[in-house]
Amino acid sequence: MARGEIVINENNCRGCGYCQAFCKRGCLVMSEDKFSPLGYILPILADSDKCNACGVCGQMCPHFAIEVCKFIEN
Amino acid sequence: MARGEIVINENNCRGCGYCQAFCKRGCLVMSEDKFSPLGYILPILADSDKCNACGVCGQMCPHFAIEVCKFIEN
Amino acid sequence: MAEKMFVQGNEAVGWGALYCGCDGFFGYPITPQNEVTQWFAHEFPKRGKVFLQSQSEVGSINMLFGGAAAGFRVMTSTSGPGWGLMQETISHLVAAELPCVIVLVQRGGPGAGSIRHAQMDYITATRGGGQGGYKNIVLAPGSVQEVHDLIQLGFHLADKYRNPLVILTDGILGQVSESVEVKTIDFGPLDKKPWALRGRERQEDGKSRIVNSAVGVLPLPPYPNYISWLKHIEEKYREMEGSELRYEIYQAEGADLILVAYGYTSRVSKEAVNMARAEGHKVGMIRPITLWPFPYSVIREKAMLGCKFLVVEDSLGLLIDDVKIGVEGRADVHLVGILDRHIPTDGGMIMPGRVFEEIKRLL
Amino acid sequence: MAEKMFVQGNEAVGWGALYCGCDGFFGYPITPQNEVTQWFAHEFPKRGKVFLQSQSEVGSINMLFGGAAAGFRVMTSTSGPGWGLMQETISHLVAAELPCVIVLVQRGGPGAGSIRHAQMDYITATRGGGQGGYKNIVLAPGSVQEVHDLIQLGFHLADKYRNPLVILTDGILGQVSESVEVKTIDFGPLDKKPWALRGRERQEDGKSRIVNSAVGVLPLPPYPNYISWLKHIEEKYREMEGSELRYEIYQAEGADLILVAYGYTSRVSKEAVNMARAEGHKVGMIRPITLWPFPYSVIREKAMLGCKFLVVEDSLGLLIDDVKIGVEGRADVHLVGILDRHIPTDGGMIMPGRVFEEIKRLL
Amino acid sequence: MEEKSNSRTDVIMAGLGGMGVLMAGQILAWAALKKYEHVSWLPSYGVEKRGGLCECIVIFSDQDIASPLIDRAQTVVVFDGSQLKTFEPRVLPGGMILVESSGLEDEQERRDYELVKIPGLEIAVSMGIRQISNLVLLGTYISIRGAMPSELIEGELKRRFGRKKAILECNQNAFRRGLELGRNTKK
Amino acid sequence: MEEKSNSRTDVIMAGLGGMGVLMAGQILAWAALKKYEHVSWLPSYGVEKRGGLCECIVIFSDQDIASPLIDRAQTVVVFDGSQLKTFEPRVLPGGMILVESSGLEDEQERRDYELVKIPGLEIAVSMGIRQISNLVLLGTYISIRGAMPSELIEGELKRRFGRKKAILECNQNAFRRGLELGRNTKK
Amino acid sequence: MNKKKVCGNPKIWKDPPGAAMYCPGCQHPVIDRIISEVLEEMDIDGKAICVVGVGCHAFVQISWNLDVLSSAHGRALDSGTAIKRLNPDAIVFTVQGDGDCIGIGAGAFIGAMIRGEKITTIMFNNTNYGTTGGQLAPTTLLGQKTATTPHGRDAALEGYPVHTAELAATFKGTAYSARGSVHTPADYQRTKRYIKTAFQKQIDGVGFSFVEVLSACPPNWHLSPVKCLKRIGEDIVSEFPLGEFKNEDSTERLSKSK
Amino acid sequence: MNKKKVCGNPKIWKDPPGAAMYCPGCQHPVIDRIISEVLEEMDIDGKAICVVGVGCHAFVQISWNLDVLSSAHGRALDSGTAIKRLNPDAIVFTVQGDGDCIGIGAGAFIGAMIRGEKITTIMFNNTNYGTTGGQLAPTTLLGQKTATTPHGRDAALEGYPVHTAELAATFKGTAYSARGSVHTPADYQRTKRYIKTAFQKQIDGVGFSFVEVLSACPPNWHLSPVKCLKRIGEDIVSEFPLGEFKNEDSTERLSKSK
Ligand SMILES: Cc1ncc(C[n+]2csc(CCOP(=O)(O)OP(=O)(O)O)c2C)c(N)n1
Ligand SMILES: Cc1ncc(C[n+]2csc(CCOP(=O)(O)OP(=O)(O)O)c2C)c(N)n1
Ligand code: SF4
Ligand code: SF4
Ligand code: SF4
Ligand code: SF4
Repeated sequence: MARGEIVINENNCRGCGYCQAFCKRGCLVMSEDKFSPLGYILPILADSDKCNACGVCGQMCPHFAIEVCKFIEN
Repeated sequence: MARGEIVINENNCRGCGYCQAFCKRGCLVMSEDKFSPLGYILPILADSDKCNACGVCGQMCPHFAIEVCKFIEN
Repeated sequence: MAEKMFVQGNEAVGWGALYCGCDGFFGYPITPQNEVTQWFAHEFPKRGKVFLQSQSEVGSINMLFGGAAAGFRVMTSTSGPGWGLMQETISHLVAAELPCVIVLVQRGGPGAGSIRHAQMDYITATRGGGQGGYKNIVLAPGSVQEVHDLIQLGFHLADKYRNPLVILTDGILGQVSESVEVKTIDFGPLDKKPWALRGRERQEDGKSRIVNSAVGVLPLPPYPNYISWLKHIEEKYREMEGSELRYEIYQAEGADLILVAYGYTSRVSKEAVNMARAEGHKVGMIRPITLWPFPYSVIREKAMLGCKFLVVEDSLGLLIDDVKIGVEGRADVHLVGILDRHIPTDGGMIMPGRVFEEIKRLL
Repeated sequence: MAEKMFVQGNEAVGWGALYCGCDGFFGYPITPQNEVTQWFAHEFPKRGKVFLQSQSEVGSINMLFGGAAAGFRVMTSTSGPGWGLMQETISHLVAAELPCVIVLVQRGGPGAGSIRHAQMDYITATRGGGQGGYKNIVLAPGSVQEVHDLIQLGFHLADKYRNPLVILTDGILGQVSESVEVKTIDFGPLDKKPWALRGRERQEDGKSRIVNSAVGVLPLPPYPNYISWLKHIEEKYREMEGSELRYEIYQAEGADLILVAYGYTSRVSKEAVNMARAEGHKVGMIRPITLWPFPYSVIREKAMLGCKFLVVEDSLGLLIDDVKIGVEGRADVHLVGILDRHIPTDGGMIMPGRVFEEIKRLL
Repeated sequence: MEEKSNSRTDVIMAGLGGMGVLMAGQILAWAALKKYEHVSWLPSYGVEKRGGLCECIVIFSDQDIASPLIDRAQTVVVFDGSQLKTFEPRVLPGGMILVESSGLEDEQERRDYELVKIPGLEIAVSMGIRQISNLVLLGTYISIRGAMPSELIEGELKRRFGRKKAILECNQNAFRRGLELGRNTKK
Repeated sequence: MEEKSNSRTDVIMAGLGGMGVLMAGQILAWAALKKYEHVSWLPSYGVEKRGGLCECIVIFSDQDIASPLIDRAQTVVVFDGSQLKTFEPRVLPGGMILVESSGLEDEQERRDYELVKIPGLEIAVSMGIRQISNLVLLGTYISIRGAMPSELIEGELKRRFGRKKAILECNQNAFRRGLELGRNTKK
Repeated sequence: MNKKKVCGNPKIWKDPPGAAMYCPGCQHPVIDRIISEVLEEMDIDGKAICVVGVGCHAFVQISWNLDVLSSAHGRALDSGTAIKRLNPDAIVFTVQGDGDCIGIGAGAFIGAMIRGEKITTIMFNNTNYGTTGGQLAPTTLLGQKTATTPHGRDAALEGYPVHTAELAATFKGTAYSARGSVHTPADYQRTKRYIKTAFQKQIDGVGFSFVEVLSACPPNWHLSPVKCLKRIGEDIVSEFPLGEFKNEDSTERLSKSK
Repeated sequence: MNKKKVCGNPKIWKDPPGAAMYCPGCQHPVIDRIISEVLEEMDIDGKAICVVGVGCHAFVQISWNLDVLSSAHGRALDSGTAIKRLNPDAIVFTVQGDGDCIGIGAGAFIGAMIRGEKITTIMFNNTNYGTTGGQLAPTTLLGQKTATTPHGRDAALEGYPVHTAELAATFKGTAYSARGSVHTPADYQRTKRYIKTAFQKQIDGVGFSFVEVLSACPPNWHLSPVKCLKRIGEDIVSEFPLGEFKNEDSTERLSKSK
């Protein structure tokens, strides 16, 4: 079950594919037909349930396009 | 007995004293009252007989003021 | 043997240089002249000529200092801050009387300014931006063909007078493509640079040479002292002024208003003159091709006939000072300058329509 | 509190700077300004101020770029080739609107030229020698006292207009000793440089700052684009021209011939004027104290009264162009220049007798 | 070389960086060289890597081209629908604007020129390659304005892409789709 | 400070580099400060380390000094006999040249000034220190021309060398020998 | 259930960011993120003054909520020197490209190291001149094709890639020198430690501190972004080894200094 | 009995020499003599082109019967680079002061070493700027008083003396680097061997070759000439050790180069 949430800012994303490359759990994959306003291919959340909110995708994204939140039970 | 000859070009000499410092045989010593045309103290040949024409004074003289010749018997 | 090509202004620099026997190019990347450097990187080494990317523009210009002293035809190109960095050594080149060609593809200033075109380096090109006051012949092409042609003339004049020479273009002339006839232009014979450094044993007279720029410190034959050498330099300037003036006159016969412009704005002005003539206005243009020496006399002559002047220059007003010196208070001199740019894309340019508007306002 | 001292022009630079709150000096050795650098090396550190010998003049001027951006009063001094090397960054300083003072002790050029005095950097000082066309206020002291005073005025005006400022002296003014009253001169209050970089948390408004010189690439608030910023720079120039003109008029009332000179040759000219007046000739002098802005209007006024002009300048003729622009063809303008030097010792200088001779020839 | 023609054509191609605007203009200019004595191509763009305004002006003529830089042209081709408003002032009265219909939201404001909307991107996407919408628009321009025989463009495509067959073909296809579209639109 | 005087004095001190010409001039200038409102000292020399021409101009006056640089002076002191010819043009008509007699070979060419020969070097050598001939000449100049009270120079010597007693003394002695010589020569 | 942000914009990052200036996959902003995190974690962002060079690395000036000076090309260390000397309490650091720092800037770089300026330099090494279109840099690998070496860098003509971090370590005035990269999350963390240590040296007044960071430049390498990372991990780190080359102990050093 | 000259003016020395420019005891001309002897013995003086920097070391231009270019201050290696590239048969060498070479000239120096220019540089190290009156140089010893460090060089303010020969050795483009001196006749001979080897590297095309030579500057050291030599033998060589720092074998290297 998802332990975190990933939000992609489509205005910032430039389709580099790093998020896909670095998400070891395969949560993010590059789409084939979803384009950003500037015309870049966007990643999609393929399997958000697997996300453990490690934050690596956000850190490695050069374009400050990913925000990662961790769910905290309280 | 002198095995060489030392000629000092008084126009070039600037009284640095290197020739005296480097002549291990004491052939050249700085005078106290002989001045070059530009007003520098000149070295004098104190004991030319000791000269073995090693050429060191000439080599170490920065002002190209010393010529050293070796006597060759033939 | 001429070859027809469709090339950018920046590439035409290369073709011109190649066809007049340039031996080496030394440059450092800077926008908007990168195509020049890249042209040489691609075309020179495979032809056995020297291309070298320097570590900075200070490096480039001092490489010219060495290459020119060794008797070779050498050149560089730069823009904006790179031009600023070269000033010390351009002055040394003048003092050591070393011929070479410096292409300046003008961008916006001051400072790092803008990486796009402008015409803001007029003063430093024509009056010397470095120490000690000096002159370079400055050639200002108005088309891609002329870029190609003037590079060749530039090398010839640099060699003839033993002086660096500046080719002053701009970011627009560098980017525009036009068709060009590429060929070697013959300007007549020159001496074989008997003063150049080749190593003593390769000198025809077997004598060694010195090249230096500090004649006031260590006198250089044949000049016994600083002042006699300065006199010689001054005489050379007078000779260049007397022999090397070049300009184009367009539709200026009987004109009430004369536009003065060089480089890309001369093209814009030509269009504006055509627009004005089409509506029956008596408007013409003087286009200096040599910016130094400057055609003061031509301007003065027209001013005496009582016409007005409109300078079209993509700057805050630099060329306009020379036009004013030419008219000596006899005529009004107006400016369409950088603040009159139209902004079709980033930064804008001076458009023919704006110039035509001003023409109508002034008539 | 004033103190009377007998000091060289080069040392007066230091005293002036010290008394007007200069925080740091950054310099590199070059003749004939070495006494300036050495003065700061001896006097600044012990007073808790910064003296730093840079690794080159490119270093010095970029140190000013940093120090000025951080809100400090900083300066350098140089000569000849060092001036050439600074040109790129002087242009950046103008573009980034950074106040600082650059002392240029002129020596002979072009190139390495001569290590002795001359007046050959007029154009690059007054019109900007670097890329992109710009202006600095240029102050030209005529005595050791004035060196001291104008350094202080220089810092004030630099800060007031956020622009680098050039103090133009020469090897003779640098070497001559005269007695000087050393004290702080009050020019009134200035703002506290709210634009300066201090680290965000030290800013009064807690907001971060950017200082850059590439407004056409990365727009800087409050200027939305390159052209609007250029307009601002241009307006600043107009304001300086309107408010900062300074000159001295000596015996010029009703004169038939007016000498124009600055720096050491203004002293020589004063002597020559005295010699001429002593023989009953109507001769006077205009001495521009600001070389930019230039007193064109003063020259023009005199020219309209019908007098002749004689420029006395230790160069091949640079200041003379400004005088010509001023007279607009209404009067003859003559030159006693570097080729008129008398040679008492190596290299020579322009002597009062030579100027007087020329005065007599022209009257 | 074919016989040189006797007229002058000018066109402004405009859009956002990264859309192939400059290349479309270059293909046109190189093709024109075969027929015209005087040809000019002048690009203009900003600092941004992608997404900034961008244009090129192409002129071909049998007479001297006074200025490669002109305020307004007979035809303006706008490669990004969202930029119609920006470039509307650049067409001559009586001229024509060809505009990419995708992204088009602006209304035509001036009434003194003809506006033609072209679904270039849609066609390109339908062909599987977004990046070739520029050739679709070029084709439409050629056939609607009859600026030059289409063979000249075909020749230029071959000269340019001849060695990379796949690329050549997809560019050719896009261009031909454009021509076709133009023929249908024209009437 | 003493009362300021009411006259102008100018002198050119000249010779070859390394002879203490500039320093003699400086001592004179600093001494003059005590009595004159306006004082200037202007050195001039060449590139060579030693042996090149060298001069300084010292002016003191109660009025503004228009130019610290002057063609000719009331007095010229030539510290090297061999340079008389070089500096002869620098004296005003009616003025005086004091010249070091050692090395003097040139004839006096102009007849409109007074020439005084001083064996400064000889005296200095006799005192055991060649380098102080400059102070001998300075002393002679002061006493012959009465340029200022000799106490002013003595005071300046103290200010300058006060901390190095031996140096002070030998400079004082040389200066006094010069004064004496001048007194004898004058009559 | 609440949410806690584990990764978002650094606090000192302005919104909207200037990231639009960068090409897809450019890693310069990743390094900017690390610097941001370090400044925040060390709580020195408020007194930091950054001097950026000229090049793509300089775009960060419009993103950071820090005082920033944009210097002349290659001269960031000259300008930074004056700032630090005049305002010793400030944390002064430079952000420079490889071309900016060891190409045109070598004179300023060497000068600052000889003088042992108490400044921190982060050099973004993308093995070419990014902004101007990917020309040869001093760091370009042998064989690498660039806009000005169309057949690849040839040692006989253009010499060998310069090892800046190793070079910096040879100067006595340098307190710290390291080379990191951001081609893997682990390297991201390691590089962050290097940069933190570098700033600590400045705070302790030990001397000049330097961190070189490898960065991908996809358009000029003519590779897709993901392939660029592969190239870094294989070819580039084998030419430019990662790690610390100098870590001078502060106390020991300060006592040696006079 | 005949006479044979064992020491006189080198053949390539013009008469009268420019030696009058030097201060008494300056050792620059002693190094010039060594270079003269090497060029003559290797028989390469006829094709030598020398580029001198700006400083006292440059006076030699009026003494040598060689083709000489007098460069801009610090830029001898830029100018030399172009000469060698355009005329590879020439023997190109630079004569530079320490200030000229590693002070203002550091950018050109580093650039030439990165590119591995086939040039020889002889750097005259007198630990100050001679011509301009003895100011601080990058090579000035700690504690040494100069015109701009009246209380002696302080590491905290002006950093540490730079070791140019060791620095040159770290560059892959450098084939040879050594430091000699001329404060004893033995060192004269050793330095001569270094300079000879350096020229040989150029002839063999191995890469950049560099020799630093210590030189006395009596007026600016405020010492008598003879005491200067003592200072070199004691203080200076203990800061700047003499010897060879790199001697790259040519054949091996050339095969590695591509
Ligand atoms: C004096 C000067 N020369 C050239 C330029 C042009 N220029 C701008 S950025 C740049 C290269 C920057 O490369 P690098 O420092 O490696 O940074 P990157 O863009 O790769 O981050 C150059 C040469 C300039 N701005 N100033
Ligand atoms: C651009 C520039 N800056 C400064 C100078 C002044 N200058 C002449 S020689 C010199 C120092 C030379 O010192 P060094 O290279 O160590 O040589 P040395 O005189 O000791 O042989 C300097 C700074 C100059 N000629 N050019
Ligand atoms: S890493 Fe960022 S920019 Fe790259 S594809 Fe993923 S979200 Fe987009
Ligand atoms: S070494 Fe030469 S200059 Fe020095 S004292 Fe001896 S002869 Fe004279
Ligand atoms: S050119 Fe390279 S360094 Fe510059 S933004 Fe693009 S990827 Fe980054
Ligand atoms: S100043 Fe020093 S380096 Fe220059 S000539 Fe004199 S002793 Fe030699």
